[in-house]
Amino acid sequence: MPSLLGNVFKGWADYSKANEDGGHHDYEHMYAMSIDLDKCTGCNACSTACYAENNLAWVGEEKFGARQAMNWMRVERYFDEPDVGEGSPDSLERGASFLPMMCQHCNGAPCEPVCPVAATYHTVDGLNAQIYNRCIGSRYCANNCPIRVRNFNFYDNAPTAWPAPMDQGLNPDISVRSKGVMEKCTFCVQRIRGASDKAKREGRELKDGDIVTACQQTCPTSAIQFGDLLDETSEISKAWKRQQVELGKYEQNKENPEMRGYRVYEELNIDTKVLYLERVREV
Amino acid sequence: MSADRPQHKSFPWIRTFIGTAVIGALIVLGAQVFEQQLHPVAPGEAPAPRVPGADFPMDTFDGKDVPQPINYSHKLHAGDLGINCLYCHTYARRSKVAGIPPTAKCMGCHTVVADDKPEIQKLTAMWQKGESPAWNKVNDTPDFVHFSHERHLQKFLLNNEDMNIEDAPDVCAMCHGDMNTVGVAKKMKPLTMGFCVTCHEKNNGPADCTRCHK
Amino acid sequence: MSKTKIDRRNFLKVLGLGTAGAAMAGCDMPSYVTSEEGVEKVYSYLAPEEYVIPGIGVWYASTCQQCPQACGVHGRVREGRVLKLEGNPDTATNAGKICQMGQSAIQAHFHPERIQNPTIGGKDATWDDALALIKEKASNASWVTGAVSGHQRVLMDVSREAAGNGRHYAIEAVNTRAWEDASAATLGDANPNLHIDKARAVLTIGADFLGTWGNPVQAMRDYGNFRNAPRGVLMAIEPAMSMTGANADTWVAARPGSEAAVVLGVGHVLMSKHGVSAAGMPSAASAFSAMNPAKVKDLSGVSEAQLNKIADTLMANSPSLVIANASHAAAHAAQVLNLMLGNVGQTITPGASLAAGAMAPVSGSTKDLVGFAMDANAGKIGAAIITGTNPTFLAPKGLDMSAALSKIGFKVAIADFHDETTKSCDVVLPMSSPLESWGTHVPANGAAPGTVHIQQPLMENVYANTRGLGDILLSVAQGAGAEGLDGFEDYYGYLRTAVSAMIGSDMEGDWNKVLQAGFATAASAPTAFKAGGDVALGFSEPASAGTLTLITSARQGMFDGRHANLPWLQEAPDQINKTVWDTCAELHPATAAKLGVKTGDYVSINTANGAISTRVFTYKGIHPDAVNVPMGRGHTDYGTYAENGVNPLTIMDATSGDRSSTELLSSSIAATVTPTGENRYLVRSMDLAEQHGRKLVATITADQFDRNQGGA
Amino acid sequence: MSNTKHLTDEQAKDIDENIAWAKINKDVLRSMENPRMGYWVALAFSVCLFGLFIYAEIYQYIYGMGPALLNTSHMWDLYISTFVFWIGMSHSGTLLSAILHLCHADWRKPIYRFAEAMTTFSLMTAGLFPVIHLGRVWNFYWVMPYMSDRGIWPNFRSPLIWDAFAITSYLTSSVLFLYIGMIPDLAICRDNTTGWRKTLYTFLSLGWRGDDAQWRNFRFTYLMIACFLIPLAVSVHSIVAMDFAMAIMPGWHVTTFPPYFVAGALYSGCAAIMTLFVLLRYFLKFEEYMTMPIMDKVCKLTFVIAMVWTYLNLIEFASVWYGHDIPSKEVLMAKATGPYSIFFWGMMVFGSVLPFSLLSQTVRHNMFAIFFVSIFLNVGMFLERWMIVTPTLSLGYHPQAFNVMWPGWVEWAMVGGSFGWFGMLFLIFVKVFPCVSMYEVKEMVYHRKRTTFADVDEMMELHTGVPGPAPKTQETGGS
Repeated sequence: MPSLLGNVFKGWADYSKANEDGGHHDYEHMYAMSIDLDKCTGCNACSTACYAENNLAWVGEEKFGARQAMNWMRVERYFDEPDVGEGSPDSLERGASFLPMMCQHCNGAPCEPVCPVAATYHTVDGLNAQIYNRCIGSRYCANNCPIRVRNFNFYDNAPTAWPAPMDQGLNPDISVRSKGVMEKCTFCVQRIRGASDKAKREGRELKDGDIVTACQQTCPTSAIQFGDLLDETSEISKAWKRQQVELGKYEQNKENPEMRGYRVYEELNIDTKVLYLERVREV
Repeated sequence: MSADRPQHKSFPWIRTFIGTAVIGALIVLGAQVFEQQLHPVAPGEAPAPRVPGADFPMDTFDGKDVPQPINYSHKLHAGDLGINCLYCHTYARRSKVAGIPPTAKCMGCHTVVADDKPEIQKLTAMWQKGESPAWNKVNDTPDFVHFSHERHLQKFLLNNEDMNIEDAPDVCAMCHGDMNTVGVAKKMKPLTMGFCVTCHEKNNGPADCTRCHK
Repeated sequence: MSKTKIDRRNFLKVLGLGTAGAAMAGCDMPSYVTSEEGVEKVYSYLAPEEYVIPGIGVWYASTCQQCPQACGVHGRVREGRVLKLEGNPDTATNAGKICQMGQSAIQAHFHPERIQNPTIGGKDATWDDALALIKEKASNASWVTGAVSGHQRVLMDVSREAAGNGRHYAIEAVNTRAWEDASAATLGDANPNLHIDKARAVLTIGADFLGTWGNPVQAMRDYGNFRNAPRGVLMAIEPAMSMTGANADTWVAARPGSEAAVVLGVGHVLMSKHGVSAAGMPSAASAFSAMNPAKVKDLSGVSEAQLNKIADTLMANSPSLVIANASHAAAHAAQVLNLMLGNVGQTITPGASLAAGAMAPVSGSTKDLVGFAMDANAGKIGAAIITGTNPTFLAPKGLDMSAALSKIGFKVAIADFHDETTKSCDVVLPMSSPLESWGTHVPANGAAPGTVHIQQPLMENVYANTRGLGDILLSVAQGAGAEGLDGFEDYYGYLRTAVSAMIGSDMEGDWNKVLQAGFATAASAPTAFKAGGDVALGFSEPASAGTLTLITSARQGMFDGRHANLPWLQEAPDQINKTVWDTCAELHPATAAKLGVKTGDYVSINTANGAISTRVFTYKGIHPDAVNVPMGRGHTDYGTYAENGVNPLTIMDATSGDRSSTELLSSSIAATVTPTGENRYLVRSMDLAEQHGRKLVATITADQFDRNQGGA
Repeated sequence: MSNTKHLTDEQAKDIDENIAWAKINKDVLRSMENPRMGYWVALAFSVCLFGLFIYAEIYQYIYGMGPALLNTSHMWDLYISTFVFWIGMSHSGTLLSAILHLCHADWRKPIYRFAEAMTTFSLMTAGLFPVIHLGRVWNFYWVMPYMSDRGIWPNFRSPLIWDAFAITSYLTSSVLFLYIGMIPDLAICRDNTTGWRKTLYTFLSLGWRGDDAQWRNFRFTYLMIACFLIPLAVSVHSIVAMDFAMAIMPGWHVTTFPPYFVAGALYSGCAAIMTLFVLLRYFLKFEEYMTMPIMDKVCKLTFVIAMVWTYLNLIEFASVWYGHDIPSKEVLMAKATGPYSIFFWGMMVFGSVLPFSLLSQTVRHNMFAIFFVSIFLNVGMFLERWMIVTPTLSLGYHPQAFNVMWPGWVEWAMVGGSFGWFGMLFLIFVKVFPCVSMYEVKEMVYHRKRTTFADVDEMMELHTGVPGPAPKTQETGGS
């Protein structure tokens, strides 16, 4: 069948194009995030909003204890400050540090080259996409993720997580992942899709603020920002510029080292797209 | 080895390599056959749609007859009476789902038109009771697929200066076949990923997985 | 056609209830199965409004009922199902944000364990029988509720009056009562508006305003601005670290019960070191001067250096704000400090109150819990209608709540879930979820003047035989023969009329505007602070050093236990100790070492009121003399999801001291902790608390921050 | 042979050159007949183990990967380590038959056949694991590049894809190698058996007559596949090593992994050969072919490879220790001191210290001792693979994800079952196919003899008992 053979050659062409130097170069958008750790109170609202928006299954105490939880966004709590050493010996005089951690959508994502079936790859929107129904569950990507933000469906969680009529509350814009599939934060790709459809309906380009991720929307202190880095006028690209943090670097040489912006595991050259702003402390 | 050996033609080890090649070919072909069973695509005889600037796969699909609570005939309404698709499936141009027309729309005509037909009386009874018929879905995409009727209509119909709204049936026919010819709705196109991908390639649709997979 | 008149419910007619069920098939189903013809069903609308389009979500405004704060929300409704809640950007209380408890309202709404039918004596009954029985027996009924406001409160009051003036007990374990009393005593306004964002320095004494105190969503929004440059300084004094303490720049551990002394000590330093005058407040001044740092030290373990640091910061950053909820004494002292520091009028401004006082919020307290238990035990209560609270779960053993309830002749519960209290009730009326019913709410904290939040149903009843709280109240009130309620066939009609009267228009358009906005603005009565504000400041003697004291803290999520049946919140880790699905006892490592226990070991905590056994979590964010057990878990009859954990409230003490000053949240009781020898992994989302040298949460100093205007 | 002086003359010889060819045929054919009770017991045990494997796989198919207690940090555990273990074991056959064949080390001849069988079967075992460890095992064929109307392809950058190709090609060629090397012996079996065996061997021996031309083509093919197989074997295990080396995880991202893995593979392969050597020698009564001196050579070979492996191991530690990669250093320290330290030290003792016992003459000539030594060497090599996979996953980079995990019953069942599967295949093999190469042993005997007997005719008479001129062909295969 000619269409078949056509696909074969086209497939090869697309493949080699998409993989020259390991990824796209014709990005249409570059969605990125910034999180102000000085404003984050660790209240978990983002995490729960993610559960509600993305059909995340709750797993119960036993499986959670076996570290098989499905939280795409987790708020990590640390009691130490490495750059000033431990706090006072017997009391946490500086309180705790909270760190919302989700998929960083690295431009140099270690998970992408190792997926045997290309179920995870970089889209032209700069997202690190995960195609659930292409995934065969080799879990190589999760092994290769330094931040461990990829969640694998170790069980068929749906029946226990959404007993009727709870399934009526599922978000129809996201498929419910079944067992054996890897899943992770998508920067609320369904909201991105919806916003761009809406923009097309109104015959205009996407503008800053059209896309609001669930965590950003609900964050009570507005610590989370989201936007398109390729759009010079967007808040997020201004923020990145102000913080003098650039993509594609494994080491930022800032003119003003006192700017708070930094990215986690920069030294691994994974080129994460979530900008964290340092926590501020009185001395 | 001495020189006075007689020469020999037979190279039995060649067989082994031919064998390997054959096995490999069998694997590929077998996988293909399996794939074909997953996505039955019959060679198409469907009429080419009169959609300027659209080139679409000719594959057809011989869907089975799906019983419906009310034997609604597309042939009668769309074909003979020439009612525009978008008159009833009005959501298609505004939403990703085309949707079933609300009963009120049917009653708009059928309070007076053909209200003696048993099927219509069935409908009227439901309308009186305030319940809606439970239609069986005919053209269904899997739950992990994001398909927007709105976007496709915009591309091929609404934003296509060569088309006006009367040509809607030609656009719909690209994926639903010529509904003017069938009675109760049937699936007339495979609607498999291959079907979508082929059309996307021919019409420069997005090739990005996340655009269609959710 | 009249039969199919399109009312508000009909256009929510579901398109394809099967859709979500099909979504359950998920991505595993090979496409050739789920795309087969005739497998799924599609239901068409009857006659929808033109703006209802399948596949496109419509946002409706309503009000969140997950905690008493009544934040405004927008609910995304698609195909007749509400899928997601988000904050209403137009409400002053929460300005587009909601907390995780609000997010979980969806799960409570679709919960499989909700009550579906009225029961009389545990057996299913019809609404008519149940209401008739109430009409017959519930004369002179007392109302036992949580915090209520708006027209629900109005209906409760009129039915109480009509039925012979039963008492109204408003029970909330997590409340701001101490602060309200102090504010009323010193400023003459129980609910002043606090402007954290305007303050340069905030000192909180046991008031977890980022977690559960007041309206945390609003406080967190203000906190976000508070942290912008010039950056405000947050200081916290509390026995065990709360969410607020975790975010504080200076966190000071005080011995449980000694917080008042610390506040007095701060006042002492302010007066002696910084010469802040307590002019016109002689009694307060004397209390301050009496509390010298040495005394503070041996009462609370807070050193003079720490007191000085706090006082210096308060002086250096003005205006400041001192908030206290640790005890009435502490709250009074804190308000006096605000007066002395000149914060009143700058960071504390008069709160708004409705002209229609009948709708004003009734804030709950433990005082009413104690009162209810005592009155019931004394046989003063003939009949009780209980809704929105769970006294059996909240009451310490000392109050003997089960006996108290058994002494009440006739008990009605209006509830959406079976809990410990409904179990002992004669009649249980199934309440539909807040997302299915009408209502009005007046936020107690931080609302714009005259704001009344409208709660409108976002979808059809999930369980057909449930009724909205308002509808039930209306029927009860009508049954009780209250005047002026005839002619209203349902609460919607009543509310429509009432709100129209409130906004002075019954035009359909105005009503729709109100519904779209999510709140109506009624006439408000301006309030002003009274002058003076001198009060006698006392303090309670804490337990002596070295003796363990049990305290219990409320954390956002489990709150006071009402959310223990929501898996999302059970699985959302506790903000501080990061445990999920279970209770743990927080101990200081030094104390734990003394007891010979480590994280994960079971200990039995014994107080005068009994014993509980739970696992230990050790960290340094707690006073060595304190053992803190977060409240909320340990239900016995609250569904399958709420079985884990233990309930520390049972062994707390709400009656010691004078009842006006003891709130469960801030009470403490001497306890002995003994290891039981068992050990099991304490399930948490984080086992470690160190960053192992990775640059995860980097820090920068405040002066660097301010120098660079805070960056983003 | 430096140590000949310790041996009697009989022992000093790799094989007794006075064995009559007929006796060789007789012995080997005898080994294929009349299985004793012990055989059936062993076979039944293996089948039961394999049944356990099947049960575990079905269970996992139904309930997902959860019961294996894998978790967010430990996405691979015993599955992949066992996979590496079996891949490694598969290198022995290639070593003995291909490499030694090219080196003209003829002492390999009596023992290479079962080594090759071991290669094939351990590959067939190893191939199971990448498949069963998939979350959606029913889609495993998606890793194969086949044409479909979707026009989607596997990700050729992924080492797992390379694995798929490498393993399949290696399996194919080693099966060919085993089979082609067996053809002359199959002809012998054909001529000496009846019934179904006769049919089978007739079919398999491809009409082997043992004539001159066949022998030459046979030699050429055999030699060529041998040359073809060696780079393949090396590449296969290098690719398996790249599954780890291509990842960025500390303790995996190691440059020396490919040679390290190859050395480890040869090592475990030799250890496995020693084990099976002893078993076959006694259970199939091959004392005269699998002799003490051959075992002596195998032991020495094993010792050398063990030293190479130890060296590579130590330089890996050194490069981490003197490097600046803190997480890698943490992983190394955790291996030595953490919860898995007992297994780590077990690996070091069994893998690096125990081989020194092979230096002792007494051990090398005590089959009983050798048997247990080889068992422990194998255990050490299994632990090595586990210690490569699991400690890294238990630490990694992110502190929140640090956790220690012990495999669930499903995983253990799979591991145990894989041994059952291997044992089953091997037991069936030894009774259906000659596990000592008859014709090559004859060659060996002949060459040895030839070094002592001047006159070929006399030798021929001695062997065949037929006086007169020797046959034209020097190498007389077949019956």
